[in-house]
Amino acid sequence: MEKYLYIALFAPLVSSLFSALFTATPKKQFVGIVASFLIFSAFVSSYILLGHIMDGGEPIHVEMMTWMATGNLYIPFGFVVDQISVTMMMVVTLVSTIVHIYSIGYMDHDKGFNRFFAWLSAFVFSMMILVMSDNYAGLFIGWEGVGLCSWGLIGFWFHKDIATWAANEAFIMNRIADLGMLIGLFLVYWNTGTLQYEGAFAAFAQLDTATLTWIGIFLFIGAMGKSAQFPLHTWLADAMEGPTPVSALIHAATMVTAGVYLVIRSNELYSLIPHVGLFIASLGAFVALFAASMALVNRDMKRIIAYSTLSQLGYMFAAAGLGAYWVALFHLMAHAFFKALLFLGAGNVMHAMHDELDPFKMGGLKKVMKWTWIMMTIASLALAGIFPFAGFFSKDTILEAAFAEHHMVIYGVLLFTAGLTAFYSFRLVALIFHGEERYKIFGIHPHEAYRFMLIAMSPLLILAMIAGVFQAPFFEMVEEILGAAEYHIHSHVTLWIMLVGTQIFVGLAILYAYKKYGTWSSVPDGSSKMENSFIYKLLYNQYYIPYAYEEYIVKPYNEISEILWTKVDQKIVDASVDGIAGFFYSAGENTRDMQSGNLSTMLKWMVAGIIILLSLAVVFGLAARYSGEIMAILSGLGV
Amino acid sequence: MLDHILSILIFFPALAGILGFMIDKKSIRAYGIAVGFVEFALSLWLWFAFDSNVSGMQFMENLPLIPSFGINYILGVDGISLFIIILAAFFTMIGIASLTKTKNEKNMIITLLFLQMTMIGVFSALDAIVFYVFWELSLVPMLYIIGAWGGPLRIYASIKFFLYTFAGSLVMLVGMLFMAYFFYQATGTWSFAILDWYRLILPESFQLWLFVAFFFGFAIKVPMFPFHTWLPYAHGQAPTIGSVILAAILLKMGTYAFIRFSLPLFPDASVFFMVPIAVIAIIMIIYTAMVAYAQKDVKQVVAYSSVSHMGVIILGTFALNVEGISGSVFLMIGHGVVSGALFLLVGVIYDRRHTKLMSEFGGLAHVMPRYATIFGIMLMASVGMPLTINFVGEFLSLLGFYEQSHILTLLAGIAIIVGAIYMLSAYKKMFFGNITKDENRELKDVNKRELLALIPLSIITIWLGIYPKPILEPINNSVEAVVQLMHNKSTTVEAKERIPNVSGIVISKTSTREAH
Amino acid sequence: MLSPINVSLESLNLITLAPMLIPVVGALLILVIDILKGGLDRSLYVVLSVLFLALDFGALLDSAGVFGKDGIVLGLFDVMLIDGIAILAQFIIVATSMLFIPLALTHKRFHEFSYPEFFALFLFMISGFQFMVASDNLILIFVGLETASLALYTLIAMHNRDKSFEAAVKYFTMGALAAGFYSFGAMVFYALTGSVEINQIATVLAANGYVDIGYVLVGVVFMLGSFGFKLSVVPFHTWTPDVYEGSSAAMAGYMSIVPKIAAFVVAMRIFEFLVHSGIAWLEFILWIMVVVTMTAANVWALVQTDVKRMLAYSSISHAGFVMAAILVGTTQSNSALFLYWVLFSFTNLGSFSMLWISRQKQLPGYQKTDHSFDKFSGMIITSPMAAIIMAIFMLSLAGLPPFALFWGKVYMISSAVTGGYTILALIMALNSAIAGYYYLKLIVYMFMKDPIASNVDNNGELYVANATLALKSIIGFAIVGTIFAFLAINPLLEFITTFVYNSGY
Amino acid sequence: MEIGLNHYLILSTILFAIGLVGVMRRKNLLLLFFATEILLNSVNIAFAAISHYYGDLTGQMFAFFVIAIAASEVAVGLGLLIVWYKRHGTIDLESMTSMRG
Amino acid sequence: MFEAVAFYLFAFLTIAMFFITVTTSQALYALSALAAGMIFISGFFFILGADFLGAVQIIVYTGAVMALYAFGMMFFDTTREVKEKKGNKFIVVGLATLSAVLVVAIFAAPMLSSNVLALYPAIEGAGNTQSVGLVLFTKYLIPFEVAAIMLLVAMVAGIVLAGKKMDLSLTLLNAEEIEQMDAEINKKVLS
Repeated sequence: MEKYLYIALFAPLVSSLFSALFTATPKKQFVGIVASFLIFSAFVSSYILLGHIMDGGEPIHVEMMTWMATGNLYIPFGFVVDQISVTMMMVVTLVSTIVHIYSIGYMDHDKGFNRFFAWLSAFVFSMMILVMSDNYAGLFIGWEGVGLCSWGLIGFWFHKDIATWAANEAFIMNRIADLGMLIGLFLVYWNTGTLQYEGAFAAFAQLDTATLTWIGIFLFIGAMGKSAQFPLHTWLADAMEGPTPVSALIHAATMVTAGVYLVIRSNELYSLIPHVGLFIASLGAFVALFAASMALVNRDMKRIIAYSTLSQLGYMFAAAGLGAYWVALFHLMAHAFFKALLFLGAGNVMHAMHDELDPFKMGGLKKVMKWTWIMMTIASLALAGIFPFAGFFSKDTILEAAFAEHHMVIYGVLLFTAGLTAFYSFRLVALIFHGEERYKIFGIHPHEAYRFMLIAMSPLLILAMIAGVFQAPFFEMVEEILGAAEYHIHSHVTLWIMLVGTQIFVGLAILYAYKKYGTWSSVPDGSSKMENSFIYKLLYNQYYIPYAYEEYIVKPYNEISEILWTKVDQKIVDASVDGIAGFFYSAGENTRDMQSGNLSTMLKWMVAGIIILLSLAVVFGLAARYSGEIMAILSGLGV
Repeated sequence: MLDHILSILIFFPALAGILGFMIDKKSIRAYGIAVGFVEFALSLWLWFAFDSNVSGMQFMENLPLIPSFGINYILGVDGISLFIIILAAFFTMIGIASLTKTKNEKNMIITLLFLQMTMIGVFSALDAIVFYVFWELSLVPMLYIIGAWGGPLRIYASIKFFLYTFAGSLVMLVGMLFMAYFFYQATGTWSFAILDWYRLILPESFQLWLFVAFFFGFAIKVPMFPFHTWLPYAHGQAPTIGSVILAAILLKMGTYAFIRFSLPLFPDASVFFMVPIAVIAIIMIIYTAMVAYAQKDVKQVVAYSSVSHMGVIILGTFALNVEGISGSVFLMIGHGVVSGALFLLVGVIYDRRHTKLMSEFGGLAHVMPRYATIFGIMLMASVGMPLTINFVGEFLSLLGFYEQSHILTLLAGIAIIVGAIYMLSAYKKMFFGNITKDENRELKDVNKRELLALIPLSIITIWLGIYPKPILEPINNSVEAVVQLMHNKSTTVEAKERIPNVSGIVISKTSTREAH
Repeated sequence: MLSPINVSLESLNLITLAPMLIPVVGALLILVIDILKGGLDRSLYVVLSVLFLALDFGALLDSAGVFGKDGIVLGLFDVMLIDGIAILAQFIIVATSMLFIPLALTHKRFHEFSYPEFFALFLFMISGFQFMVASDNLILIFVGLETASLALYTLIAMHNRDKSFEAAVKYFTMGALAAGFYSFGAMVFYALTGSVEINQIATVLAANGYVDIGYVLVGVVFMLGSFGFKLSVVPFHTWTPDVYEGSSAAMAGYMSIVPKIAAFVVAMRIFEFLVHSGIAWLEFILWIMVVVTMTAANVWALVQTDVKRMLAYSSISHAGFVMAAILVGTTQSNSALFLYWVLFSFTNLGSFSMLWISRQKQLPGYQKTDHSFDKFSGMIITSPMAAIIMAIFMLSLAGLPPFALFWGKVYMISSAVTGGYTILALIMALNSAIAGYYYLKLIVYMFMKDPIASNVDNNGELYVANATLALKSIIGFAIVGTIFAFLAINPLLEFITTFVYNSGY
Repeated sequence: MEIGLNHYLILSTILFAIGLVGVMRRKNLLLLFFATEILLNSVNIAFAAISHYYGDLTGQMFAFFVIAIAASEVAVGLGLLIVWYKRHGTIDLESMTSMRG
Repeated sequence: MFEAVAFYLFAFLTIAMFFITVTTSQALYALSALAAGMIFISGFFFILGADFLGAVQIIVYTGAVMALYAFGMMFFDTTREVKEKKGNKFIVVGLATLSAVLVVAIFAAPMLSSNVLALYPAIEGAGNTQSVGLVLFTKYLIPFEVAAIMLLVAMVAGIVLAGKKMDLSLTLLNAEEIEQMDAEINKKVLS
């Protein structure tokens, strides 16, 4: 089985290196094919491993080689395939295989075709390390690795200033969180003496709550960055500047869920500190609502989906925070499928619309893009949690979990958010695919995507529809390691009321969206009443948070840097050094006239020297002679 | 020959330099590369022959120089110095190999060979005065390199570099003389042998003063805030090769000296000054990173980034535990490789455009993809991406210091944020966007000669990031000995607590008997 | 009535006179040769001088042997005092003179070396210095000092141009004033103790327990004034830069070494016991003088535009540095003084010789003085060897290891450290950094500036305008000594320490 | 009224001071040399007096040598002045300021 | 009493003479006053019983040195009035007065160690000159000989400096001029 582990892990690396060989050469179709094939082989390996685990096989644990070893610190390159990681592996390899194949078509006309695959495969490799590592340090490698690849892919079209800016923003913001994570690692190491999950988890039980709380907080800070939780969320929306397959893979299905993965992976830690868990859950619920609210009014197709992702991440955290780790993981998986599908569909639309992103400028596309329309609609249904699609099983379980844990506020928020989710999802679908063909104003001739792209997307479509089926086997599989009970509402009646009520609520939201936007006919120009309302502006401007960051963090940082350089470094630190040197030099310049060249002056100096010495001698001689008296006088004075 | 391999390593380049005067100007380059290669091969042989399991000094040589004053020519290497020596040999080799056409090429190459002598001398000297000799002597070739081949402010920069470091090291010299005097008082004989000094346990008050004296010498060399201002000038004005060697090797002298002198000689003082120095280190990290961000000149960015990284090294050193010190030693290697490579990269573009202002570039990734790639790799190494060489060192340094102070480590950890900020923004300014200047449209990508230097560096960067063990293990062994020595020598309660007792290490391995 | 005095010849120890008499004989011989046949070439006199100096050196070796065996030798009614420091100082004086005198064999002809009187006066001067150091009788010291000084004034003036006369007159006049100070100081000591012999003075003062501290201080002040002049201690230093500038470079180099070591030895004899007697005032004053001299001279050197004048200030600074030895007053510090001065003699004479071989007679337009910094621009291009040698001398003067003066500096600072003068040690060390600037300035000109066009054309001939084999050999000797000094430090140090220690210092 | 050693010493000091005034004041080198003679002579008085009061001849010896030295100085000093005068027609020390700084 | 009168008389005279020497603007006055002062000083020597010294003072100083100065004055034509710059008189007088006051202040206190053992006492019954001779040619033989050398040096120096050798400066001549000069000398020698 280890063989499959290595294939799963290193096939993406090989793919990446292979593609990287051709980065400097013009587009080669086979690069994409080879890369996709290699990723697919990783998927197959993962599938075999999944089978192994599902069959109740022992988790596979290998230690490849030593990485760092000094003092008491010992960090190997160790990998583990257990229930959690194999789930993640499946998600990652599946979605990435699809995205790879999809990208062959999507990036068809791009100069950086080969480079794209190098980055994309590298990302898969990093993600595999992240999920497969058996220790926190290895996780951190993957953690940073995905950050790097995300940077490379967001800024893939590096000629676009906004894209590279977004890439840097994403990287830096993640780094802030990474610091928290790093501190978390240090805490783990110095308190448990190891960074291996096994050893650390075993040692957690002996630690006092305060320490554990700190560890939990810092690790979660790491998770917040990667999963774009408030207040580190702004990068995710900006990251949509990258190519759409990237958004699908990284910013929907895999990387952003790494934070959730971390929390799930550290479930033994968070189980010990439920108060931190509650905080996580609350934050998750808040973000779910917060992101959904921004998605309501946004006019950028990809951003809407990005906010939706953010919102769903909030759901996951809410679940994980409440101790429903398996639910979180399941939602993670299901979400990966339908959200990737949604993004890829959006990619098709973008392709068709020549990179136009404003859904108000589209409309009526279902005629030319039938398959895409179907896919996106189903994905949206899944997202909205309509029975029997994937979202229903995963998201509703979260609601149940919140309800069962008696956190009614969280439950209420999540429920309300579910309605919002449905609304904005179908607002998007309605605006894009229904109504008048507004794109004609702009002279665009949309066309359906390549067939093979659609075929590549089909597995996702199927999974988005049927993922709910896996809920039971999945629970069975992860139960052992995540040890959580199924969340059953005690009364069946209550359960049914909840389920049906939710469905109706969501359904109404969908209908409202269709009603409002299904027949939209004009491109808003900012003059309507709604667009001028305070709420709209607040939401449209993302609560002014990016603006605040720009004004109160970025700009001051620039200014302080400038001041530190020009004022402090040059005018104070350096100037004082030069000042010392200058002091000596100017002392020389000012006193060199002492050497006037006039003999008379020179003689006077000699005599003056003698006089000075004599005066000192007299003072000293008198002091010596009358030292007794002087002492007496001084003591008389009370000195 | 192995008995004298260190002497050979030191004086072979010097001899070659002297003989180099006889070589015709046109052929000097080949000569330089050949000598550099032989020296590098010798240094590799040293590594090969080095016994990684021994924590003490190896290949010791001892010749009387001024025995009546206790000055002897004592050499030796341990895991801490070994790799810096190899790095020095390596960088001189590739430095000469990648040298662009300059005026007075012959003088440059001969100067580099002399510089190499002094660098290897510093890292293998085990007598304080011999150490000092090489330490000071290293200023001269560097002075010449900056002053003769540098930019418009080269003379100012070179003199500033020289005098600043010279002044600092003179204070250190006084400290050394005091140390020798204390040794004389304690034992009745003069000795400047470091291993002899290791045996001397000083009262804390003496330690504090001596620590401060040594600190001046080392801190200016490192350079630590607020003594760092010579560095931007030196780097900004120096020719590429000068910056490369300066960043890669010369700065390491200071941090190396902290580990070789300050820690084992003054363990109590090290503990006493740990927090203030950590604060300085943090200021270095954050402050210089911010200053780096404000730079217009890409070389200055790299220069200030050096200061910032040196802050992490200092922090690791003053973690006073095996993890931290090993990390800082490793980071010295890592930073040497990475910053050296970055300066080489800056040199590549400077050779083509004769400007280093970032505003002159933009969109270079279009015309110079290979260049952009290598720059990107080094950039990522510089910001401490895992699986690159710098991460190992940075991680261990911070990890080590975390044991001493949580909050300070948290502050120091900001390094990974601010580092990313200035590096990425510099990269963005240079490589991303569209080409705006016509001069940049026809730029040639890196050529073979440049790749000759850059490819090995990239390989090392990644190789040691993935598999640091071959280097980390010998470092670890020697560092454990140092930490144990510190623990044994420390007198105050706090120091005993702060400096871990490395169990299982037999201190006799580093016995000073080997020196005699 | 007077009774005849019987003096046995053995008790006179006439042999103690041998080293001083040899140069006197040589001088007289030169004068006689000149009278018998004038117009002979200078090479004859140079070689004769060297020969006599070699004889002198041989005699000194003999004295050293005697000292090694029997310790301090007194001679001729105890006026002559041949102790370790006298021998060491004479070694330095004679050896430096031997190095100096071949510098007369320049390519161009200069006035002073064209006449035999120069060499005669030179030898007289050496014997004057030798008498000065080999006695503790203030009278003989005074007479020896004046003999040497008067000869020296003339030697300076014999360079025969306006500046040299000016220099000689300034030196002379200030010297006369210093002679007044000296005699006044001696008078005070005589008044206090009834003796003019230093050891006697010390004995009497100690016996009295320094009750007349006020008088002692007056004497000390005037002695400080007089030796401050000789050693060019600030503020008695004002003659130094002018005199160095006015005299030929070779002479300036010589003056920076020989008269000073003679003065140092006498200063050591006079001040050592006073410092040891615990006169806090003297310690304080010496401390101030040392620090001020070192620092102020360095500061003035910073702003010079002429290399020779810069070196003049630098030698003031070096003298100040070495003065610290007298302040510290331990065996180590006194040994350090001699060690330093031996090493300094090589280096400084070498650097002045480098100026000397580049001395032109007509100055080109861009050059205001004989050795302005501009002259050395881009020397590394036009004559690399000379530039490197000059640079090494400069680095050695700056105290950069492993060149000669570094070892002197280390030992000197170490002696300050050992003697408990921590702040002083720091100031001494940091002064090297200030000094570094102006030494570097020359290096900057030589290595980093572009050469002047006319120098490129004639292939750097300018820098060896005056070179002959003799000069080159001397420089070669100096540079080898400067670079490989570290090999000689140990025997030198042992030798010096033994001699100093056995002399009771 | 007994004349003691102190009287002579004070006299000597006063004369020495006069000499110093001359040294500092005179711009004509010849007259300046006069002042240096005063310096030496003033010391000679003190030497003779001390010698007298101690009944010791050393002081007289010193004074004797001081006279010899003064005489030699005159010879050299005048020689220098003559050379200077031949070239410049003046022996004013203001004419000797070519070197400074 | 006689001693006291003589002391104060001579003291007054020497001070006055020397004061004139340093203050007068007439070089001739200065010279005369100096010579007179020198002679008065010899008076002290005689009072103090240093007959030999007194004689030497008159002969050497007044005879030789003053004669030299007189010749010098004639040569330099300094008979005209000498102008001294004013302005820094304050410094001059101030410094000198201060020094005098300081030393006087110290010397005004009685010499405590006047019970010093005379190392070279004047010999009972012998005249001053004899005693001096005895000390001079035993103890101070070497200084005496060195003084002889010194005088020789001074003589050589005087001749060199004041003689014709300094008239033409070889230092300032360039090589061709020197050759030409040498050739002329050789011609003279040959002819």
